[in-house]
Amino acid sequence: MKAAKGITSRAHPLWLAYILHRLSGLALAVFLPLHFWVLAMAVTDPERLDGFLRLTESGVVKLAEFGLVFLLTVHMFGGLRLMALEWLPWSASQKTLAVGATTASFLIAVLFFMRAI
Amino acid sequence: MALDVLKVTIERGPDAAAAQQSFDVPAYENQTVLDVVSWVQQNADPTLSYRFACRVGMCGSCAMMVNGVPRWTCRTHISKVLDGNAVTIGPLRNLPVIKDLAVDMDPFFDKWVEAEGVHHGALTRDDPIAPVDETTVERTTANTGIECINCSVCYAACDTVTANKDYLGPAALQRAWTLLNDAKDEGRASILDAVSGKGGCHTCHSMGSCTAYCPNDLDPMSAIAGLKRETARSFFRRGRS
Amino acid sequence: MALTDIDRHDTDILIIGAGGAGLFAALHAQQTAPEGTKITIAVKGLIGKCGCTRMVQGGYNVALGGGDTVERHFMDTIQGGKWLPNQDMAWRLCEQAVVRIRELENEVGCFFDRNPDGTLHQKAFAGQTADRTVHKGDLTGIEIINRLMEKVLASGVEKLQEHRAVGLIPTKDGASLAGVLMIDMRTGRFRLVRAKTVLMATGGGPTMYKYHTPSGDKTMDGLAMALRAGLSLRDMEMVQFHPTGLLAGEHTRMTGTVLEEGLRGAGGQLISHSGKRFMFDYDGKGERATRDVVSRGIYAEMRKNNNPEQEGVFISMSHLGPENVAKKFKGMVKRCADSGFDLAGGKVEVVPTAHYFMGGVVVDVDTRTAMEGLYVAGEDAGGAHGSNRLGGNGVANSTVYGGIAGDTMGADIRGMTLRDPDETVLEAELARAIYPLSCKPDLVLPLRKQLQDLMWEEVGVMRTKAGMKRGLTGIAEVSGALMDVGVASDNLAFNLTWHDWLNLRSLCDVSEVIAKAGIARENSRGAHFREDFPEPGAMEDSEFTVARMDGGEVEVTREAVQFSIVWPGETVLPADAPETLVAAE
Amino acid sequence: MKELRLYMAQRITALIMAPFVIGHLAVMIYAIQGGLSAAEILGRTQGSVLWFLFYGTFVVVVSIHGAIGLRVAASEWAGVKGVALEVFMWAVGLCLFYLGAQAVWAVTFAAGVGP
Ligand SMILES: Cc1cc2nc3c(=O)[nH]c(=O)nc-3n(C[C@H](O)[C@H](O)[C@H](O)COP(=O)(O)OP(=O)(O)OC[C@H]3O[C@@H](n4cnc5c(N)ncnc54)[C@H](O)[C@@H]3O)c2cc1C
Ligand code: HEM
Ligand code: SF4
Ligand code: F3S
Ligand code: FES
Repeated sequence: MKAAKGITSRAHPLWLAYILHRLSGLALAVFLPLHFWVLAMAVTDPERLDGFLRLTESGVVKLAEFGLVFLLTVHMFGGLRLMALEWLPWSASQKTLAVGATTASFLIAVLFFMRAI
Repeated sequence: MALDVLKVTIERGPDAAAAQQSFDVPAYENQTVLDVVSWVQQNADPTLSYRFACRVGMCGSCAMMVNGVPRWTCRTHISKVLDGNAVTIGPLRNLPVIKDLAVDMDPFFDKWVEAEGVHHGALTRDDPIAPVDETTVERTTANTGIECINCSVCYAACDTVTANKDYLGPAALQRAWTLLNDAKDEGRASILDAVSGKGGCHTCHSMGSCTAYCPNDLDPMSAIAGLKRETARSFFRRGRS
Repeated sequence: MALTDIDRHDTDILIIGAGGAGLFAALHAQQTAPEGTKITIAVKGLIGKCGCTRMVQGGYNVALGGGDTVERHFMDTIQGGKWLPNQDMAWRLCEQAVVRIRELENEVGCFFDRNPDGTLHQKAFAGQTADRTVHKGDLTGIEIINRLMEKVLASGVEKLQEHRAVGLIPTKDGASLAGVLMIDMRTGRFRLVRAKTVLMATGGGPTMYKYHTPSGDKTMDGLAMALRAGLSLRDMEMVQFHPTGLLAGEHTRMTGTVLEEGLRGAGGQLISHSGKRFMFDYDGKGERATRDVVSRGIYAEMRKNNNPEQEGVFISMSHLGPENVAKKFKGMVKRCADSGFDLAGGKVEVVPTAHYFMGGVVVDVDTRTAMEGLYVAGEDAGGAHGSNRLGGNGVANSTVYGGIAGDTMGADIRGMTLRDPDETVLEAELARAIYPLSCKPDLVLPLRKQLQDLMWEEVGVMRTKAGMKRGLTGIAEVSGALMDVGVASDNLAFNLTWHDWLNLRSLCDVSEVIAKAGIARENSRGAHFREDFPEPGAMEDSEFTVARMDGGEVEVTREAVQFSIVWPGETVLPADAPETLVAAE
Repeated sequence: MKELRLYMAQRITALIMAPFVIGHLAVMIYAIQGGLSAAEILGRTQGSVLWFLFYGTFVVVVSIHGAIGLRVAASEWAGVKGVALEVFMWAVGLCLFYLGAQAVWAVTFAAGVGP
């Protein structure tokens, strides 16, 4: 039997937006140092960088890249949404905004993915 | 009602969230969650502890977790929450449990006071009552938060409260926002200070569970956003001067 | 459990109850008592979250000019109370309400609804001759108590929450109060709190009726304690019924809760089972007549009907336009919808419901009682309303006299010291409270129901001597049966069943007084209606009842009302004052 | 007041980053066509003060932003408190900045493959 204590009904748009924002932020924080490290190879070891960049051709890495861009856009739009919600005099349409932001970010990500292929 | 017996699971004890007990409760017409809990105490297990007072949604003392959702139990019809014929009832989240379904609400009220949720007036009983134009934006804004019954449902719904012991929580911050918009209140500086400190409005992540579950359809999330806006504004102003 | 198990605790000023009276007393005591005075609030529930002040809907009566005067408010109060009120108390109520409302707005921070020009909006309840009632929508009590609660919580008084007072403990000579015995409900332990002064503000609460409006924590504990302590109680037959309580069945706590007065004021119609609008059969004002009249009208209709499926009558609003109703009475419509009724478009079954208790402890205008160190204010105190309380005078009374009590205690305390309790009384009160723990456990609820049915039938909206006698016999039966019902003693922490038992004990004790006082009043005034004595009697010869416990027996005597300010038939208003300032609708 | 300053810092850095992220993404979408190579990247950025400033600012800002962000998450989800939390935030910030600075330096001014 489910414990009554844990909130089981978090599934409303704003909470989902929050969790998406946090997880994407955390993921970005993990990815960014990696990204920097790879780029820094440009000085130390251009061959390896090229080798790494070649990997992007493969599907798996492509998918990972897609994921990262998705994270970045999701996080960014989520963040902008938050700031709009907090700083712009508030309107009741924030939920639509939240959904809109996620959709927009998704579209951009898809656009990126399509063109990359 | 089509059902005649409800399967009611209740979390017991101060320490054992795991200690669940099930009861068969006869179903009646017009039964609220509070009625179900009362039936158990009055007929099946006289040791069951819970709290209520007004029984009509005015005092905010009867909130519990019902199937994982914080609710005012005296105004929640049982049919609204039944899962088949079953329901699980536990003590309100984010507050220390005294026993069974009764929680200690002191932290909630301590924070209310900490958020400067108290009138800072300059006038006295010897002054006439100040005229107030109810149509101003400030007054309309203040009025939107005024019917809070301090039931702590929002406080229980908020994950940030769970995660951060210092967080003042939605209701207390909403009260601060109401006062900030109240033309009669003279405590602007101390309110802004109180909500900018540890556990203040900036702790909130706008996850909106407070607004989603407030039984009175209040909107603490927007009130907190208002505080963020106001504190940001005064941040820039202070920076400039 | 023995005397040695009792925690002992000292304070300077003890306040029992945290409604309008208790909270105001705390604020005022802080303002007037000498520096360093320790103030403690002990309350059966949580501070600010129990009692009836929080449930006030309609509002707060206060004469604030615009033609209205304290004199007019006073005359309405006296006439509403059918010349039974203690006039000095009623006068002080009306006069101080003016100060208190400014205090509420300016110092406590309440916000009441405004007129377009920014001044306070005031309306008229039935029985008033001026637009006098200040309000915050239809949730006035929430605004008042929340603001008071904040002030009190921020002020640093000592809190004894979920502490139930069970006995007043006097000194050995019985002349003064030494302290109050309480149960710390959270742990089940006993605590004797000694104080130089004690305010009792437990708010009465006629919850011994099948249908009742007050908060669940109110069970006449205060009056039962006062009775045992030998204090005089006046007007104990005066139980106000609100005409429109929700009838939602036996198995919900919602039953009995109030559907607001404004519904009738706005044109709501009362319909009998046969579909007939009946109130005009009883009074020319129809549904807009005063509470007592409408309650009796409904009661009479209910009697005519013998369909057991349908006990009450119906209130119907739909002819005013469902959208309109839903907008104007948003809170009420939502509340009904939550329990499955459509107030805006359909009709809702209603029944008169016990609402307010006019009777109470005999006090002076400064809230002092006959016992040194004990003060009583709010619904626990008798006298200000006489036989009927005007809508809007209840919360005015509790806040005005709560404040006065705080001031008086703050001043009196200067000459007082802590007193030693009479340990034998203490022992007796302890024994009384733990009595059920030694009996065989059984259900308390059926007895409570039995008492409630009995009081509703025999000592309710309409009374006869024979009925009340039957009532007394029945009360004695319930009372006796209760002494055979035990409560398991293995876990006393937050043991609601033990408190149910104690609640019923208080209710039985006070029910007996109500019935006896009802028998003693052989006329019909205000809320008290005798079918065998329907006439009000001569106003000049008005008497009020006084009940006292004498050697274990409740004795009721009658005392003549002192017309200290105005005589029946006279008025304190100027000769050319109009009858009413309320525009006819 | 520290809470307010952290909050403002995070919002301001976020606002600064938004155009950078969009810009960066746009360049990437453009550049990725036909595949990426070290030479191609470097060809664009090597020796350019503009790109240095672009990515340099981004790194500073993201270090602040990320550090504050992880601070919140660490305190709320991992219960890190007090001095440990401050140490954690600074460590994250400095670490991000160090790695980022290295990368920016690498793609703009450091000696590497020629044009
Ligand atoms: C639904 C409703 C609507 C009303 N509307 C209006 C209105 O519109 N206008 C108006 O003027 N009046 C109204 N009244 C009446 C008004 O609420 C009361 O007259 C008034 O509030 C009483 O105040 P009080 O402080 O005496 O008691 P309360 O506010 O009832 O407080 C009593 C306190 O005593 C505590 N207590 C009880 N027993 C014990 C014990 N044994 N030990 C410790 N503490 C104890 C309770 O928990 C509570 O805190 C209404 C009443 C009800 C029920
Ligand atoms: C345009 C870009 C960005 C914008 C607009 C933005 C916006 C925001 C905002 C407003 C917050 C605060 C959330 C809150 O308080 O609830 C936040 C949190 C956070 N950001 Fe960003 N951000 C951006 C880029 C980044 C990047 C590149 C990283 C990677 C390091 C990052 C990591 C984080 C983290 C870890 C958090 C904490 C998450 C949380 O508190 O829930 N952000 N971001
Ligand atoms: S804001 Fe709503 S949920 Fe929160 S305490 Fe007030 S009434 Fe309850
Ligand atoms: S749920 Fe919590 S995080 Fe903020 S918006 Fe409400 S307080
Ligand atoms: S009992 Fe008062 S709100 Fe539920």
